[in-house]
Amino acid sequence: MSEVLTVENLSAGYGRAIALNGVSLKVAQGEAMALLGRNGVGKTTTLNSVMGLTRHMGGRVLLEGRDVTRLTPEARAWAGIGWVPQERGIFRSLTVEENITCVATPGRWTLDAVYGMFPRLRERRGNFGNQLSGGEQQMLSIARALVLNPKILLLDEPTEGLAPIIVEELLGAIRRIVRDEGMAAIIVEQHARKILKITDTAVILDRGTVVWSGTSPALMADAEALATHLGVGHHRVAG
Amino acid sequence: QEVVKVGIVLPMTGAFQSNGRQMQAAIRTYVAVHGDMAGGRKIELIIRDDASTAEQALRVSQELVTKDKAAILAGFGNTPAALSAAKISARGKIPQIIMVAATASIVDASPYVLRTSWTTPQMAAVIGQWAPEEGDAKTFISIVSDYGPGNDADAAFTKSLEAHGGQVIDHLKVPLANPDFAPFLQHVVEKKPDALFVFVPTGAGAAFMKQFVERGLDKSGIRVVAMADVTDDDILNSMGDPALGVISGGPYSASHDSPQNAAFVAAFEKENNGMRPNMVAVSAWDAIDLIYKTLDKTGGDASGEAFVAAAKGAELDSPRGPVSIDPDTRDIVQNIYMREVKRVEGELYNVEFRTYEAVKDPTH
Amino acid sequence: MAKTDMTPNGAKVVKIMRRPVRWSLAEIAFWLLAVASVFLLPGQHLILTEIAGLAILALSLDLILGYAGVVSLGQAAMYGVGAYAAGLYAIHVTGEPLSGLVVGAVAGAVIAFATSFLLLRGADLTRLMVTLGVAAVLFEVANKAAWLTGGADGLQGIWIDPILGLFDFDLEGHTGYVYSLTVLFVLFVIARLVVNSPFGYSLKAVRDNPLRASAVGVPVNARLVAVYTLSGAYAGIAGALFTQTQQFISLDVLSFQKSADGLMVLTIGGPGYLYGGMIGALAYKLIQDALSGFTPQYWQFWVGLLLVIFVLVGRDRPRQFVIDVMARLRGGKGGAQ
Amino acid sequence: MTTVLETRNLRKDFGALKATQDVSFRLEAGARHALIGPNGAGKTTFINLLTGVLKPTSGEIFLNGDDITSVRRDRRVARGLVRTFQINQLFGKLNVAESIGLVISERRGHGRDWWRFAGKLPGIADEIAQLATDFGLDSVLDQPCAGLPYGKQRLLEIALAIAAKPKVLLMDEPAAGVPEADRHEVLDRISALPSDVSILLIEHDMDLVFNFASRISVLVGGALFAEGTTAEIANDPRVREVYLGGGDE
Amino acid sequence: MITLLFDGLAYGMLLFILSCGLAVTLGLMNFINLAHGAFAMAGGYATVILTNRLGMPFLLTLPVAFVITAAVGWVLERTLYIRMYEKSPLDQVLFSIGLVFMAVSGVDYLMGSQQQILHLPDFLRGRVEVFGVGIGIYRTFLIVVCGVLALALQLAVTRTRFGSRLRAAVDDRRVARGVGIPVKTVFAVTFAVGSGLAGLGGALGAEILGLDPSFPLKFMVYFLIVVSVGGTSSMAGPLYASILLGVADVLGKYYVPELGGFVIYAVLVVVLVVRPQGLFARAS
Ligand SMILES: Nc1ncnc2c1ncn2[C@@H]1O[C@H](COP(=O)(O)OP(=O)(O)OP(=O)(O)O)[C@@H](O)[C@H]1O
Ligand SMILES: Nc1ncnc2c1ncn2[C@@H]1O[C@H](COP(=O)(O)OP(=O)(O)OP(=O)(O)O)[C@@H](O)[C@H]1O
Ligand SMILES: [Mg+2]
Ligand SMILES: [Mg+2]
Repeated sequence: MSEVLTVENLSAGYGRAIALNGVSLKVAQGEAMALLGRNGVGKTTTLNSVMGLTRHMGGRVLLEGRDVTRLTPEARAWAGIGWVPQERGIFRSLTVEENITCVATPGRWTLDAVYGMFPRLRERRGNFGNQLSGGEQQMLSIARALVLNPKILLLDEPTEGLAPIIVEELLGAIRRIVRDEGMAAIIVEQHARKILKITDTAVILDRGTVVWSGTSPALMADAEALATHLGVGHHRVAG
Repeated sequence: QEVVKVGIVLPMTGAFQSNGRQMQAAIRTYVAVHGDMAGGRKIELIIRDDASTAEQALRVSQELVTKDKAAILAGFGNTPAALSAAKISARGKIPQIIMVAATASIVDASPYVLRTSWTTPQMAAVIGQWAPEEGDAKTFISIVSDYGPGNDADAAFTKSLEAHGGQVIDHLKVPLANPDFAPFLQHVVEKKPDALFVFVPTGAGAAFMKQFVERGLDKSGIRVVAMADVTDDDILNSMGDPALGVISGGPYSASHDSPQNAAFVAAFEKENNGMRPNMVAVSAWDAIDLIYKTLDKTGGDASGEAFVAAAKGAELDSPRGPVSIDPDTRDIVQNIYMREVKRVEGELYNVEFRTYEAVKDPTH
Repeated sequence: MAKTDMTPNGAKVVKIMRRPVRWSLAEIAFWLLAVASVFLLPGQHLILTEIAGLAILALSLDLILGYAGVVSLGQAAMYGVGAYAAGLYAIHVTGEPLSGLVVGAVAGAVIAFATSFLLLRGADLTRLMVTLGVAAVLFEVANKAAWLTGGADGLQGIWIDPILGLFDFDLEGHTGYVYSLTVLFVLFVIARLVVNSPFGYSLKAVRDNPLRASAVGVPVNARLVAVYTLSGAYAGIAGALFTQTQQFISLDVLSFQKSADGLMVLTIGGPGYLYGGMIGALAYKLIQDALSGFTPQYWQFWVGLLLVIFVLVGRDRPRQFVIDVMARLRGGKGGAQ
Repeated sequence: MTTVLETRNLRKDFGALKATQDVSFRLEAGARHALIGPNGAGKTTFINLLTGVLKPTSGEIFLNGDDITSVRRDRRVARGLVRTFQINQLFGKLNVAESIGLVISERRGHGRDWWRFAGKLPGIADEIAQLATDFGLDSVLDQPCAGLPYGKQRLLEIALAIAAKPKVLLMDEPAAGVPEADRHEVLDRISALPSDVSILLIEHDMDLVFNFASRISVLVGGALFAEGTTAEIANDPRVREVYLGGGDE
Repeated sequence: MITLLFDGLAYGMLLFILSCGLAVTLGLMNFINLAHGAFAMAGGYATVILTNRLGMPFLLTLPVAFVITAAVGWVLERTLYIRMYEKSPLDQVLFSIGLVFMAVSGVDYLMGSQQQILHLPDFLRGRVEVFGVGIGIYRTFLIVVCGVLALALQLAVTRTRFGSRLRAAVDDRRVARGVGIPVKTVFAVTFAVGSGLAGLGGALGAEILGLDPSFPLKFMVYFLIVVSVGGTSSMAGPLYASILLGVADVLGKYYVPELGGFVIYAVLVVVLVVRPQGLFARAS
């Protein structure tokens, strides 16, 4: 399988502070990767750095073998990286529809296609960005990334704040997009178990470095890793 | 023997900066012509900017007196500046020579104030006299800027006009910052007076005339009679045709026909690459002239009492014609000319056609 | 004086909350220098007086801008009204200066309170323009009411008695400077207390996030009205001080220029730590004076150039510097809000 | 059981959209009540109405029996009605200690004191420290909120509400963005509140909801769709269909 | 009466012409560009020099003025303004005021401080009688130009993708770049257009307002009033606002001259108190 995105010991941060310390990743076409880790370990920073939105401190980012480390964020987006920021970043003074059309590029994912995926957005097409519910914003953000018709999707906690039923559909959809259309994806998630079901590989970050990487099933099986790095498993039930 | 320092406070920046430039130019010219010696002593002129605000005028004057040890203060582009500095003149017994500020009462603010410019009533009263007597304009609408000087002009004009058988049928006060005269001119269109009496700041004058003409009022037989500021020599030429035919009353026109003026204009243009002097320039010129002449008289003594005593009754043959300092009021006595804007050798000038001699400020 | 029975974290909290409260060496040094200027720079007292006045105006702005996030281009309204109130008081009642300051303060506060309700809604631009509009209207009023204010010719005949019957306002402006400096210091100390009081913190909360502030029980509007009124009083005092040191008032005190100057020097010095106004006023005035002495016509150009450069290199530099110094001398790294 | 919070046919229209439709809802004293529903169902809007961020189009709101429909926001807080936000609302430039401190001083009615330093309010330091420790914020006490990692911000978001000593606490997706492992701690902290505090929880994370709540209301399209005990709702096929979906364990 | 309304309309258009550039930079880009007046002045001087000194036909100088100032705007944007977007509004104010100062004394140095007066071609002067109502030709000309401009801008902003990209970039630069909007270019173009419009405004306004170095400061307040009253979310807003202000001002000065100076400010305050977002902003 051909690598879509390759990150070679990338170091990055904000101002003087270093948040990423030599992170390396590989995502192949038709492959979904789960990016896991506790709060503040650098998951978002990793995605932002791939987009070129952090301070670059070393390492390379390759898109289909082409070095994009020196490209501007917008150039990277055109090159085929679709980004769903953690804070969603909906444009408040644009309507739902404008939010989508203002970045849309011709391809499989059109306005109608994403409306098909999130009917709620069609209902709210006229609302301005700041008149959307949390979940609607999340949907819109994903839709906006899709209409770029990217080669790889960077999803930062995409299921956050979505109703369970929507989450199921969404994860299902992502899986389809990846499997059937060969689009690659990196998904940052808080719910390790939920996400590992649909990803092929998984990476765990801790304090800006990769502490675990392998296939998703392997991680599912590795209760040890889940416990030490994510604290998942032995949680006390509220009394 | 040590130098006499003259602190000159001018509006070099801010609302009145064009006046500041004219005065500075005139002063430069004067020194170039007459050198820097008077009363056997070296004269040092220190020019400071008051940014067209009274606050800074006061501070600068104070510093000139206390730090630079200036013996004489001069300049002052507007009334507040002059009045605020008058305190220092009064307390420090410092001669203060006003080059522009035109409110009549300024000379009362300190016994050491002298004025070489003019007062608003001085002009307005003459205009008010001329209009009915010779200008056969009886009914007027007065349009003045809505602030102190404007109101003074309106009052003095009205008083004098009515004294001479004319009448003001409407008083319109134009806000200071006012890009558009349409609503005021509309009144004119409706009331159809014989003429308008106009007093607006120099710059606004041009805009006013344009809109006056644009409304076709120039053809309606309504004439414009203005204070000299409106057709100031500084911008008259660029005002173009709309200004033609405007009658104004004032102390000086660059086209004043006298050898002194010819010499003055020539020197002024030479010193300031072709710039045309206006009445502000002349009064600055005369202010310095007064200082030099007086110091000659006092043998270089610039102390308040001696200087002012010597300056009282002083007579200068100014480019604008004979002027003198009224011994009682320390204010200027001068000719006020009625002029009409005409084209002379391709350039617009206020051409004088009637002279009222030795006019005093009517309010004193 | 951390209580003995206090938890270690409690002690830590106390330390944090005390930070802005304790006088750092830098602050003390600043004021010592100010006092020194009285003796060392007699020749500069006139301009220093002007600077002190401007600093108070900026301080009044800092209270609303730096601590409550309310931008204003109309501070001249309170400043001017304070100035005229003090002037008329001196003419018609008594030339006693201290009571004159009080009159100015009250006048400023009243205007501020009356207009504060116009500011409760709307974004920055809106507030800028509303305040600007209010000041402009007052300017027109003062211009119209020439019988009272002297209109465009200015208000004359103001004579101020010696301070405490002892110190007369002299031509060199020594008295005026000491007087202004004292007033500035007193007002500063009060402001310093206010912004670190519970009231002050509630203001900062409103500044940072009005929605949340109201959601934790802060009566946002009431606080805004309160601080705007306070800042009005400050501005009024600045105006009164102006009247008393100049003993003459022109319409300039109500002009847009005044408001703009205040905002400009505060911005130069940086809002939100109380020293901004003073530092800004000092820097701006001295530079302007130097330049305009050296080129009376074109000083504006150089001032403009300096401003542009200053912003480009980063307005925070000087402020951060001061804060850092304070912090270092305080032996801890701290932020000032 | 007595009702602390009640709405009578509460309605909110955004133009054509009926975001809240005649919702009549009761919150019992000491309740652990969850409000769930599809995205855009109107949950946040409902909270905004209760707390006065939005004005209802019609209907009334009662707190402990008195009509508070037109009571000012901060007054509602003073009466013990406090909420947290779905998207963090913090005081960016203030540090953690100051943020918590100002809420406390406001609660104690010192908000108007301008004549004394905030740090000198008796006992405030300890209360701040206590709360910070409870929410694992003691390590970042002196850091400005804006700079905090998202997780910490989320905890502070809740701590601020708790600092106001609520009688009725409305929480809009408190666990959003908190990693799986820490979520239960957050919820434990909340469950640990005195039992007379009534809590309304909005959450999309079902195992949290089922762990926490004893009663659940379901909001769909702005209207109350179902209400009942946890078990009832969990097994209600209609709710599964519109909201829960199939596989979520 | 009709004449008055017409004058008010024309005056309003004048205000709009002067402010629409700012409506773009401040209204759409959220950049507090107090130097707007400086660009207007540049346009004004360009026209005056071209017509009065080089005798270029007035109508031709208008597009030239636009292009010149747009070019200047572009250069300044690339070199200086680009560093300012990220900074706080206060920084922007200080920065642009600095530019104004430089412009004011710079022009003063180059052109002198006296009024520059523009000479219109005859066919734009004077007035015509329509149904007994005197109509100034130049004012009519202004009205037409403004109408067209306003319409064009409004369409460009709301109907085109460029418009939505611009608003997106203003809402959140970072994310906008991340989703593939060429923020820098979008801003540069917009700023250039804004400056160009300012220049055009100055060129058209010079006739009625006159022109001297203090122009940027003298009229700054008017620009701001128009934009804030109009609301910053559309281009139509400032247009209506200008008309409202113009008519109110003219009528006010005509019927209650003694209150002439207050009118425009009174309108400003009232409007903003009633509609803080400006008259024609979309409620949100
Ligand atoms: N804008 C910023 N400026 C300074 N430091 C930052 C910024 N954003 C993040 N950091 C720091 O970088 C580190 C990594 O943050 P990041 O957001 O990447 O973590 P994360 O894994 O995404 O956490 P979360 O699960 O809460 O989203 C954290 O320590 C955080 O404090
Ligand atoms: N200011 C507004 N103007 C118009 N519509 C609005 C506004 N605010 C919210 N809405 C609409 O009202 C509906 C309810 O929004 P709300 O935020 O209450 O949903 P929610 O139940 O909180 O959803 P989520 O679980 O995704 O947060 C949404 O469809 C939203 O689009
Ligand atoms: Mg993250
Ligand atoms: Mg919600």
